[in-house]
Amino acid sequence: MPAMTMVQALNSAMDLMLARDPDVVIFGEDVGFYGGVFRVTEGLQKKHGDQRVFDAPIAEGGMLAVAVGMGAYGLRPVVEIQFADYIYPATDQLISEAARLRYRSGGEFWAPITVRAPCGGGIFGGQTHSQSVEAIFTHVCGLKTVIPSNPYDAKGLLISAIEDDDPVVFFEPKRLYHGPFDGHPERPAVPWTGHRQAEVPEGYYSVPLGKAALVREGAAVTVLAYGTMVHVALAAAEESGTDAEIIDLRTLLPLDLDTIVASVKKTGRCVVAHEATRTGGFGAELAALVQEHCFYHLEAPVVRVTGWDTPYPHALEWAYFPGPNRVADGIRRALEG
Amino acid sequence: MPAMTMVQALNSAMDLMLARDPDVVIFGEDVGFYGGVFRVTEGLQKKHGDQRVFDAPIAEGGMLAVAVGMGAYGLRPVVEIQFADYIYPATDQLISEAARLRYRSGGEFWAPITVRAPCGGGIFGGQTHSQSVEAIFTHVCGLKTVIPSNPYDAKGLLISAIEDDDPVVFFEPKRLYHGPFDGHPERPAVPWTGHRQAEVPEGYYSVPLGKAALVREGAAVTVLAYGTMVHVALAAAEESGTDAEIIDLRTLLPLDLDTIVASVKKTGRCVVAHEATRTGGFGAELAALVQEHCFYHLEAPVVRVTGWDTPYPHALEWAYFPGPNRVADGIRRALEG
Amino acid sequence: MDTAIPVSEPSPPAASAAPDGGPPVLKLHIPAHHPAPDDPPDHSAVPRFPAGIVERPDIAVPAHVTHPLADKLIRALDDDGTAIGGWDPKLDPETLRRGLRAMMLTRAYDERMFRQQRQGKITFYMKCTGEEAIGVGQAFALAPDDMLFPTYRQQGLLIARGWPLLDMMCQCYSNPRDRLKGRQLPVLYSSKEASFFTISGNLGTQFPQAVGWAMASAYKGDRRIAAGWIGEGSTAEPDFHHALTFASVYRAPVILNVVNNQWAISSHQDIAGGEAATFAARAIGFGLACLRVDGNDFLAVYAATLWAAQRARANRGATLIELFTYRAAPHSTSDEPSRYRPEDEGLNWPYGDPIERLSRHLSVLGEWSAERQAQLDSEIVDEVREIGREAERHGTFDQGPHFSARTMFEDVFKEMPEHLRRQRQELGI
Amino acid sequence: MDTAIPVSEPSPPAASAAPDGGPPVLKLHIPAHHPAPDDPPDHSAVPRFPAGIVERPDIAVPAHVTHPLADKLIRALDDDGTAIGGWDPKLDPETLRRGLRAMMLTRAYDERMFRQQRQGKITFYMKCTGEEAIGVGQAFALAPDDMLFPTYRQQGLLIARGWPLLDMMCQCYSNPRDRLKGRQLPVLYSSKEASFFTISGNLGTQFPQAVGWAMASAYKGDRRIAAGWIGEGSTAEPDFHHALTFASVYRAPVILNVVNNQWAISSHQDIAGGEAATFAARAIGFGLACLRVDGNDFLAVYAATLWAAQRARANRGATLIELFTYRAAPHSTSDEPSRYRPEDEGLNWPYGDPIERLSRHLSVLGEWSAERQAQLDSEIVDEVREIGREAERHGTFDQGPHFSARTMFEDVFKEMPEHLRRQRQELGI
Ligand SMILES: Cc1ncc(C[n+]2csc(CCOP(=O)(O)OP(=O)(O)O)c2C)c(N)n1
Ligand SMILES: Cc1ncc(C[n+]2csc(CCOP(=O)(O)OP(=O)(O)O)c2C)c(N)n1
Ligand SMILES: [Mg+2]
Ligand SMILES: [Mg+2]
Repeated sequence: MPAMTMVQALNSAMDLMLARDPDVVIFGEDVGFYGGVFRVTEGLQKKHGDQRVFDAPIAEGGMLAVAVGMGAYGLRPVVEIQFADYIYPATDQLISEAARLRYRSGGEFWAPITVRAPCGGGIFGGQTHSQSVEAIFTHVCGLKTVIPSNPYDAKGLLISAIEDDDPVVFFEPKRLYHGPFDGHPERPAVPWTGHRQAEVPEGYYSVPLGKAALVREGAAVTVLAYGTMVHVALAAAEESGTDAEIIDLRTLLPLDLDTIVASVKKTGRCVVAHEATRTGGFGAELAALVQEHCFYHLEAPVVRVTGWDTPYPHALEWAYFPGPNRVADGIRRALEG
Repeated sequence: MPAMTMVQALNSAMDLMLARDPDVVIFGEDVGFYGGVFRVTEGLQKKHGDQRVFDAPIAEGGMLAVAVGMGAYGLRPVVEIQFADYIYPATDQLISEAARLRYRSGGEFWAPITVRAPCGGGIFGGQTHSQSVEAIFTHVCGLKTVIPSNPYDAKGLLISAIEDDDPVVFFEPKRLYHGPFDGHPERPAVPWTGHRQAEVPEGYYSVPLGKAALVREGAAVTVLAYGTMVHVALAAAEESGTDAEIIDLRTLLPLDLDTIVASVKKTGRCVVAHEATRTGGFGAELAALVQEHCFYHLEAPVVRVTGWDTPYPHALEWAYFPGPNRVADGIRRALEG
Repeated sequence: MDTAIPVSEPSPPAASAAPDGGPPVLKLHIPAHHPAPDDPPDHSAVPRFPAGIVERPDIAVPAHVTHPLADKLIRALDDDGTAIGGWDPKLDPETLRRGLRAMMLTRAYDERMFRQQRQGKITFYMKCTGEEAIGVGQAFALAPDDMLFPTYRQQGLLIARGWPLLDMMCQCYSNPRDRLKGRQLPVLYSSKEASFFTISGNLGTQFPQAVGWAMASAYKGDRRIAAGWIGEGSTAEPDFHHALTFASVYRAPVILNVVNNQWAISSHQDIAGGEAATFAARAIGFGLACLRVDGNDFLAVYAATLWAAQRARANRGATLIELFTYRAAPHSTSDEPSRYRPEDEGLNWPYGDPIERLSRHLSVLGEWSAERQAQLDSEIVDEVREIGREAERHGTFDQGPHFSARTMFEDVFKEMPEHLRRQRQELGI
Repeated sequence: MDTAIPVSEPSPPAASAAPDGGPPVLKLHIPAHHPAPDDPPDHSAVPRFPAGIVERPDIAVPAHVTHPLADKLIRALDDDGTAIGGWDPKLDPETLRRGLRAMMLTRAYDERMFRQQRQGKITFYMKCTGEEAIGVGQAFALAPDDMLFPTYRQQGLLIARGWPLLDMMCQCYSNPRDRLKGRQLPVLYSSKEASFFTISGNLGTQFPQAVGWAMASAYKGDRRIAAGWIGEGSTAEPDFHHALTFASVYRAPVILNVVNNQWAISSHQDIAGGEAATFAARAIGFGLACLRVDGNDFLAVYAATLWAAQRARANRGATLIELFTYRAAPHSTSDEPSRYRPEDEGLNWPYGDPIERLSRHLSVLGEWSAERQAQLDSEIVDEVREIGREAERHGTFDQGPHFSARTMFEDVFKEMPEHLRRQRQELGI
């Protein structure tokens, strides 16, 4: 099985879906001839033609609007937002329209749109190329939200997202595009080659939406993470020598609550880790759910390890990023109670 | 002291601020000659002139953008968004600009904007005139979020918001504009007259941002609420005969955590109530904080009583609205554990 | 040799100096609100365009040929009810009578439902009084499977397509025959069968969606085109800009209609930018074709729409049509126009009433009479009353019945996820 | 008598029929990407406008008088370096030399900082090569306290206003002398002192903010105007629409500049809607004045900006200026233009290089010489190198030092709220 980077895996998912389904079209800023600023759509226009993969004007809201219309027609548009930080102009069409069509039309109209957007920090992108904005969308009923952490999942989840008949917001941790990242910027960058989850079938397969993955078994504490933070959590567990169970949520909504609850009931302790700002982040929902469902099993408060409630500052990237030390510290606090 | 409705109290706050500070300007859809669809700016254009209070094009994003520019100049714009449901087109200017100016400019530029918007259900507004969208903004660093529950607070908080040098999102529960609402739609509507908190001084005063109000003392359980839900919580406590302590948060960000923690440490139980959809709502943050800060005092999980994770359906308004029965049920669950 | 050129000092006068002896300080322009409720109605700022003088270009002309039309007004029916000029679509009398009937039905429907709100049987209503020629005339000019992306003020489209009034009424009552399951405010209809997109409560959003649908149709090599509507007030929203941009870039087969009914609730069209240019002129900067039409002239509306439809179907791209009309009704049942405009402003609209004008035209043609008009009047009143009673038998908003609360959790997603199932349980149903 | 007119059946042909024997099915138009990297550069689609032929209207004319200029190109400097026509601002040689110097300084600064990125000393950089006449020429035509709302490609504005290169460099290094405390990506400068608004990473947002600032200035009866810049690609964003709408409605004293440098990263201006109309033409639909200018012609840029500034200051409203130029540099240090356009496309730009053209003009005037040019060249290289070394002594991005992590929590709000204080504690500082 070939080793693929996350970029290649995502590219492969779109390539396959373009080939399988003539209703799939892909557009976004620079995705056509150039293949996207992160090269995720590289070669797709050349192979499938510019009627299927094309550049869009710089208007995230316009792209989403047009995608809603296309979806109502019967197409399956896949829209790339160049950075998650630039999704705000599209919020109205996403929240008021894509997410509500089916409900408000009594089930007559819907928009099977996939919105892809690179998210997260770790590349010195400064405050407008580093944001993690998932919590804005998990609050919206009618949207599904997905964040993969590795090439295998990325491809399988993206295929599921494109095939899904509901709108899906698909965030891609850009720091993982070319290799896993354990949160140690001082160490040399590691490629995906050799990583178990970089073995990606060339053909069609899917990873279901709404199912978490247990990425590390453990008995002492449960760590809930997604995207880049899965790797950071693994490093934190290893480095602190903790018997932590780590769950990669993969899909935030619908959430795999059963897997979470089973784990926390077992360990009695829970740490939630994400890059986004803390207040009102998805970690708040996770903490709320865990205490709702596992209260009598919890031996300590659920700990949140997150980005700070500040913009992502360019030169202070690593003071902002919730790296392995901070996660380990969170684990320690969860263990001590 | 005259009894004022919430509409009158808000109007009085703006009238006073227009008179006190020549840098205050007010604009929004229909706010000028007409005085706003809820009549909150009634008479202000006539009194202060159309240079100070004027109609704006139907472009919530444009209004916010222009307000940011005005703020950078040195004005204090007060912008009315006709319904909170229509704030989405303004999210980019609010989140990426108003909220970040001070930070990204190293403190050189800022935008002392107040964004007013009627929020919440209870008037059969259907899914696009009933939303409570506060959680999208409490997740954004750099914004303050306020929701008053009565005329006295409304005036005092709005004055504070206008005077504040940071951008403030000020949500006005439209169901409370003309009277308190205990969540019993079957009972006759009650006016503000006679309500203690409808006694509003005609002159200048302010209610500080970031301070909660204890609206009912109790020992058995703490109910955290804001806006309309304060009244519903009061009704629920009375009707269920529970010794509930009820806190009106008033400002969601910055949050008065001390008051919350003190109360929950005393009661050992906590219910959070809001109208917004549950997942990722501000109740998640409250539940997360309460369990973080009061874990060893909690005798039962923090219970969330909220709007469902669906759009607000026109004809099923009262099945959607978290009324006194549901709050009482939440209290009961918190008491039973 | 001196190249040490200082950079810092710019040459023009400092800002504080007045140029050319002009006014010394800046002033903010706020468009005047006029006339006020107590003033006499004043339409003196509305130019009077005679009928029949605007030439009808071939549908194949480059877009810029249409740009001068942005400052004119296409009219086919003159004030006496005679059709003149190149924009007379020369419809047969049968079609004209069908048009008249659909417009009258629309008005009668509106009147009944407005009253139903006043009687507390529905929560809300919006009339399109004075604008009936738009919905009806445009529906007549489009193919029945062309896709419509309307606002809340084009009920005429549905009625002209023969969509049952019963169905529309039941939506307004949110009763168990409401196909939208009581989820939407009255008038926010949806009908896939009638190729009528689900109306949004959020202004403007449908406009670029129409462009996306049209792009999809073109992508599939289909023959159906799309049409979108937007109020002049809502052209200030980003969606308007997106629609024009994407329609221009991808030459989408779409008709983009701006209904300029002079008012956006209490704000005059000046506040939307109508003071400095027409809304049709917005097309120019995008190289789109544009037409500006007397929206109260059934013939002109029909002809302009047909022109744009043929152009779109011939792969010649989008047309922006400004339909110039007057909102004779209050904005909605929640509105109080007496607070912001003279009560009789509508009666004095220089372009008359669309129903009266078409009726007069039929009379001029010798195809209509006072008796036939009277008979049609009463026929329509009866029809609306009868259907109305039937609809009420299915339930009214105040009396019910309504959909069960169970249904509230359906259709959020295609399949109900676990957390919604749990919430449904929590509601105890 | 028969008035039972059926409503349901519309008259035009069903959608599936082709009108007028035209093409039978719809097609989606995707603007071609041309020329590809391997093709020879091809500017044949760029019309060649001679210099000196566009008339200069009085600043007091109604906006529509300027609308024909949307399809022309204002040029003052001809290919030989001679200034001709009504748009020659007749600047004295001293000012021209100052302009030349500022443009050269901008280019030299860009080159150094681009290299610094390649050397790993900064994380990111964006050059404005080929567009220097815009920043510099426009700054010269504005008063020093007029407020600027720029994008990331108008560093020339700051340099022309004499803002210290040292300060700009320290921002790029995110070192302790960075006035933005290391919070922003390189080139996103901010200087209240220089009336230069904090540059946003989000495209377009500044454009309507400029209008708001101008409205405030007008509201206060001030004399300062505002100017905003936007790339042609970013005109597709809502902000562009908002800027034009609000500027039109409130007649804001603002200059709205669209820098059309042909590219938005890898997307040609066609993708932004430049295929069907010019960007200057966007003004027409809003009744704003417009000018379209050779952006590589210092004299024309200066003259057009001065015209718009005088007009704005005289309370005659906003002007949209399209500055037609070519992005000679890669989009940024992250970009690989060799993947999407011929490498020598820029060298073949029909309107030449702005620095060479101004230098030639000075020579034609007898006010410049090869020696003076050479001397200025080396002077500037020295200056930039020297300041560069000083800046590096304050710290580079890779080597530090940087602001302390404590400062991360400051300036989120005016006063630090409790939760941020707690988070700072949690970080242990
Ligand atoms: C995004 C958004 N903003 C505000 C509103 C509130 N609103 C409803 S109708 C209306 C006026 C619309 O005027 P216009 O576009 O001219 O349409 P008309 O009502 O005249 O048909 C407003 C402001 C809304 N529904 N959506
Ligand atoms: C809202 C938003 N969307 C996308 C981007 C990513 N982006 C940065 S620059 C750029 C191209 C801008 O092109 P143009 O406006 O023509 O300006 P130029 O770079 O040519 O000066 C893009 C798409 C962004 N910064 N902000
Ligand atoms: Mg209108
Ligand atoms: Mg560009």
